[in-house]
Amino acid sequence: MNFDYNEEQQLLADSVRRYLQKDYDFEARKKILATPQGWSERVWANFAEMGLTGLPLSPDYGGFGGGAVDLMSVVEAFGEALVVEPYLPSMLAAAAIAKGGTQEQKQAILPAVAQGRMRLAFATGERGVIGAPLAQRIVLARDGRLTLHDKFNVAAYRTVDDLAAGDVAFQGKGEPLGAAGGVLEEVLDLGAALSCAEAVGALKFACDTTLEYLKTRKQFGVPIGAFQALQHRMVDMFISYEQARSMACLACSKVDQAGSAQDRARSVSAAKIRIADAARHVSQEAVQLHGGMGMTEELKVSHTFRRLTALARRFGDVDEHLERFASL
Amino acid sequence: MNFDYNEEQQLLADSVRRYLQKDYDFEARKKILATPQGWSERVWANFAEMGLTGLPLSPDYGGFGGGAVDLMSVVEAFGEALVVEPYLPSMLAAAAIAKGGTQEQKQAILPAVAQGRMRLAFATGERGVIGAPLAQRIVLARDGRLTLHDKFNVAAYRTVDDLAAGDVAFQGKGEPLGAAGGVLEEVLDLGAALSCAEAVGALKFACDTTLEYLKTRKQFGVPIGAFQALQHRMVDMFISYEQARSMACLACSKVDQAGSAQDRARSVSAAKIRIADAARHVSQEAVQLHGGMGMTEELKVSHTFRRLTALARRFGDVDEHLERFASL
Amino acid sequence: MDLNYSPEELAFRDEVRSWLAANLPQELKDKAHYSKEELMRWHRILAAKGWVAPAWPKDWGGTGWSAVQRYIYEEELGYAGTPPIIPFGINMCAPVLIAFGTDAQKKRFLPRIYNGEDFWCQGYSEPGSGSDLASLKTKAVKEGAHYVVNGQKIWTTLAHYADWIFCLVRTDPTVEKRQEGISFLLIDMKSLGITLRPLMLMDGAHHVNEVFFDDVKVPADNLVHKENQGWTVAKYLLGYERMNTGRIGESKRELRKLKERFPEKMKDVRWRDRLSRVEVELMALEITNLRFLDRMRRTGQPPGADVSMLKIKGTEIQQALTELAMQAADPNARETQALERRYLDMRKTTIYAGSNEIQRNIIAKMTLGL
Amino acid sequence: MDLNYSPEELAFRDEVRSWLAANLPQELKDKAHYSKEELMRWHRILAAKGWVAPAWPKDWGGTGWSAVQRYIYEEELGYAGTPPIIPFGINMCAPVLIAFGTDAQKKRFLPRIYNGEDFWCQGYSEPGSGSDLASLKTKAVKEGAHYVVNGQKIWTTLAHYADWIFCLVRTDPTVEKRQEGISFLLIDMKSLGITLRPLMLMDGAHHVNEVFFDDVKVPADNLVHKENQGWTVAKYLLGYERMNTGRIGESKRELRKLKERFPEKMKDVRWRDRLSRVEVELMALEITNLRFLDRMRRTGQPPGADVSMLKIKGTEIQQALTELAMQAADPNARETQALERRYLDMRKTTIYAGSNEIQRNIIAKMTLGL
Repeated sequence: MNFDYNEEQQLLADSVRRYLQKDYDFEARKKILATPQGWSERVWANFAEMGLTGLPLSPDYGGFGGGAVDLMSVVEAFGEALVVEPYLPSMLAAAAIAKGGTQEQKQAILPAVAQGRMRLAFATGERGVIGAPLAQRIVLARDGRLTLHDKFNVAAYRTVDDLAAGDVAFQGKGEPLGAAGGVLEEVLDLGAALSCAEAVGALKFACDTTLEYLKTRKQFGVPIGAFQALQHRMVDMFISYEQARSMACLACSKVDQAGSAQDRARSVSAAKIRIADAARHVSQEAVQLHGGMGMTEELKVSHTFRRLTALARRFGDVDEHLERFASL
Repeated sequence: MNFDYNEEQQLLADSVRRYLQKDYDFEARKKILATPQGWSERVWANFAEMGLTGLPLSPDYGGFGGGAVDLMSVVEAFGEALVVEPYLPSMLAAAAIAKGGTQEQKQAILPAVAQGRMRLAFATGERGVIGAPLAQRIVLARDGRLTLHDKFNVAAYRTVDDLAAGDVAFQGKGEPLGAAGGVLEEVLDLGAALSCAEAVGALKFACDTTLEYLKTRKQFGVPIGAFQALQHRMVDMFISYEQARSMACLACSKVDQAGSAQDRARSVSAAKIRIADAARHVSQEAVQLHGGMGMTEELKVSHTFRRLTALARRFGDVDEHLERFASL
Repeated sequence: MDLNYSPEELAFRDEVRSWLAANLPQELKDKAHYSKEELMRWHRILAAKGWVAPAWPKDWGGTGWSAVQRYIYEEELGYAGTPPIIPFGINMCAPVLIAFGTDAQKKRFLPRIYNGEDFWCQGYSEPGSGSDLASLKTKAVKEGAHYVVNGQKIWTTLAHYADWIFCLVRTDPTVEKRQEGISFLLIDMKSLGITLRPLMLMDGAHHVNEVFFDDVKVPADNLVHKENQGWTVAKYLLGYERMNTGRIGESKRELRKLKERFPEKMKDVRWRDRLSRVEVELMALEITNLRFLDRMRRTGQPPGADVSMLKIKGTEIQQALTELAMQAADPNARETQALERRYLDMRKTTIYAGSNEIQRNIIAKMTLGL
Repeated sequence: MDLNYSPEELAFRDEVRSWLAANLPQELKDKAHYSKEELMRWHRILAAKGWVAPAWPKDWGGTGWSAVQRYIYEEELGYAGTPPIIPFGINMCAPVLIAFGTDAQKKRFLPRIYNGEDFWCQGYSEPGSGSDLASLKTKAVKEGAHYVVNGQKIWTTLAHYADWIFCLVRTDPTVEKRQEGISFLLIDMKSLGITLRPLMLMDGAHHVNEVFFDDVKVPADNLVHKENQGWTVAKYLLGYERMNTGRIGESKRELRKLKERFPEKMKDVRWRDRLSRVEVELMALEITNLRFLDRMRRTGQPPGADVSMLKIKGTEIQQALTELAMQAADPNARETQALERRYLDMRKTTIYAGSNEIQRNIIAKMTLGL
């Protein structure tokens, strides 16, 4: 039993973090959002250079054969930095193709994805598909089946947390993926587990920045962190975050090596429940403890609030996962 | 619109409160509980002398024709003093007979109840009937019907909040009460509304005594009420109590003068929901803020904790009332 | 005890209700955001009816209603989905002028406020002084017949609509007790040296601003009350209209709209239970509010500090309702964004107008004696 | 990252589990209250196996297990429903003697603690000093070869079973820093001048006592560490065994029993959701606990102050489970009383052993730097 990333994971996480600190700080992110498309081709190219776009793919397609824990180290950092490039949907769609595609489909798509030349999106319906405006292919998970689409029209907009999304009109039925049962659930659980990891990064930032604010903001001649009521609330945020982190570790590691699909699903739903509750609790408290400043677009914490609000409901909201958890 | 008790109600409430302060303080109550039967004949006789046992009955039977608001002023004080004599069940049963009984039944029972010579209990089943060990008659509300019983055996015990209760073996079918529909619901709503009023008295004591403790208990050289985290929690208890009080007023006044049975039921369920939540919140916080002392039998607050715990579940727990509230 | 309105009160409610039904333009109903023109249009409709400032003395246009009538009126406005009455003029500046202003100030400003000719905003908070208002630093130095004002205000709601701003400024920086060097000034927003910077909130909307004062000349006539006694004015204003902060009418309307909009969610026990609990809390808050009004009637005393709970509970309910609306809607639907942004925007309610933490401090100290 | 136990750890767990299956007497299983005889019977079974004091140095009977093994062992005990190991001797007095005791003290007391010959209790809290332990007033005055002790302790768990009590006493009332005048004394409960008064808790049971000291003579040999340096001992003890305070095994067992006992409630979405959330919190707590153990292994450092969250969350979970049990049962059924009383009794867990408020203060100060 250990909770370390292995050496490769740690190197990867460190390099991602260094990159984000250098090239993706709050100001850089603001500039990306100010562009018409609202995401950066250059950043995507950098992801490819760092090997991120091939991370979950087999070396046969130019990837690194990474699992959920490998991806966790990346998307956790993305959550902290509030990356707006829709990396996760592209990786999920790629994982679906890798698990359920034909040899031709894989050859046609996965190397291009790994190299960053092609982007994918992952849809569970026609509405609000994250990443659709920049995707060349979309994997659609609907009615218990996965299909691959290359013909579609997208009416683009941005989600509340500033991701490029769109309503998609699919043309034709697409190519079926994954004759073998269980692929759909596997991919959805992977997505849910990674959304937990992303939330953990955002929770970490929300806690860190609120703690910093409590230490520096002065009122009545003392830092507001001297007020015990706020101290105790900060402690509860911190505990919420630690509990959420534990569940994200569980979910990702079960996706990689669960004894059974049921074991995996149960852990993932448990994680989604805990993390949705933490996202709500920590984001609301972070803004409240920041006072008016927390409400402004000028502070990153308000953007983290938006991301956490959205993440709490992606891949199933807390009620859906409570239902599934109890049924398993 | 007004929230005052009228003059008669105020006089009654004052005299009940004076009596309890004088003859029913925590020590006196302890002595009553130390007796084998666990309640006091003398106290019951005093209730009769003050007119309480006839309060909801018509003057035809020696009563005062009081409604739920009149009873509220009494049972609220009982809740504050943690009276253990099962007054409310006896009054409920009397109300059931008054509303649904034949002339003979009323004549045979109600004057005796008003004079304090007869005690009743009110049962919704055979188990845990409060007041059964001291009742000469029991009104049973079951399967949508009310029946009056004078033959039964009682296996007595005490509830968690020290009321005389018992498992009852009814002999025979009893006499039917209340051919007219709606009597059963009316009586149950009266009981639920009055249990809210009793809880409000107990909540008031829990808040008052905790506030007092915060002001007097010293740690680290200051009263613990100087600690802001505890201040804010005390404020939340106080707000909970005020909101609960508002709902008890609503429930009792709707029982007296609702536009419709549905309006009454909806208000009563709303009150039960709010008051069950307040009972849980305030009782738990009161003990926690008292620290170890709150856990001992020696402080009244621990008994108030038990009463509130029990009241939260009498006449339907919060989940049942959420269900009913939404259905109306 | 009688929780029903009297026949007179019911008649009054019906009067308000039917007047609103007849006079609230459909296109002004129930919008998330109102333009200045829309706000002023509604203001003038109410002014023409004589209902725009019920709490003012009758001489200046007040209605002479009882506290319960005012409560009913405000609840009906909220429940009807009218545009808000922006409080800075009607409910804040005007009461101050009525209590502390000179005759000239009253005559100059009150009618224009009443008729919606001047739009006011409030210059209290500064970057360094949020909850700790008395630490404010914006300076006003008397030079001849003028004050020269330098400094910065923040969170100035609708300053970009405003013709005038009332400000707390520091006129004596030397006093030991910080409260004693503060004055209350009325400043024309068209004055030279005033610049605005919009502060975009996280719902992406422009509600609030930073206001910068750079050698702004303000006629000394615009001082309200005495120099260095602005804190007295501020305290008066804080105490004034602490009642009816629960926004009960608005929340009732939100609740009704939620049930209408998401009938299928009413079959989802989880969501429905959360909604029921908010509805119960709102029922309780309404009665608590009425109990406080009843206490004022009985005792003849102004509201106590415990009415701060109306603000605490009222804002918690507002937030809960917008959160429930968001939870009820499809997270993937574009239209849900409006609900999400409303949820974001409502987070401010527990922060502004004295954060709920400050309200708890007030109850702890003033009501509970802690 | 690998959240599974290693094959060796799994084998160890199986060994513990099957030994417990074979050696835990059915009649000792899963009782709400245990008599002294029952407690000691189980203590001696573990002692005979060599497992009663895993954390002690091997020389004195420790097992040499890793932190993870100890966690597994404790979880298995909890999950099996064994009687508790009363901590005052094994986990409190003994570690103190091992760290601070003289050779004579170790030889005299440790084997008797190990074998369950002496039952210990803890004399820390006093009526005036709850969270503020350093304000304690019980006095010990040196007279020749004895200390003469006067004063009062409170909340003394199982003092009515105890042969010995370890006490913090004030040996120097003159020092400015209150912590510097405190000593750590071992006192024979059969000494003249000791009287007990039971403190009945609200579940109606006798767990705790007041202990009065009236000119109690204590041999000076029973001083542990130096005079006036008892605070050092107390701090060591507070830091010792802060891990594994989550009672995760016990709570897992409670949870399983709840599901088994109330299968029909598992169809009630309201109750089941509450239960699910507690189960999730417990899953998270277990992993958090293991993460802390892993950190200790990686860094070689003792646990940080953040492990206080194990106590906070663990006790909240214990309370929630007993509350759910009560809610699941018929409020009118006599048998429900056992569940109600257990709910009452569990309220103490967030108060004792450093209230959860104190734990939050610790995290705020030590971990967060507030």
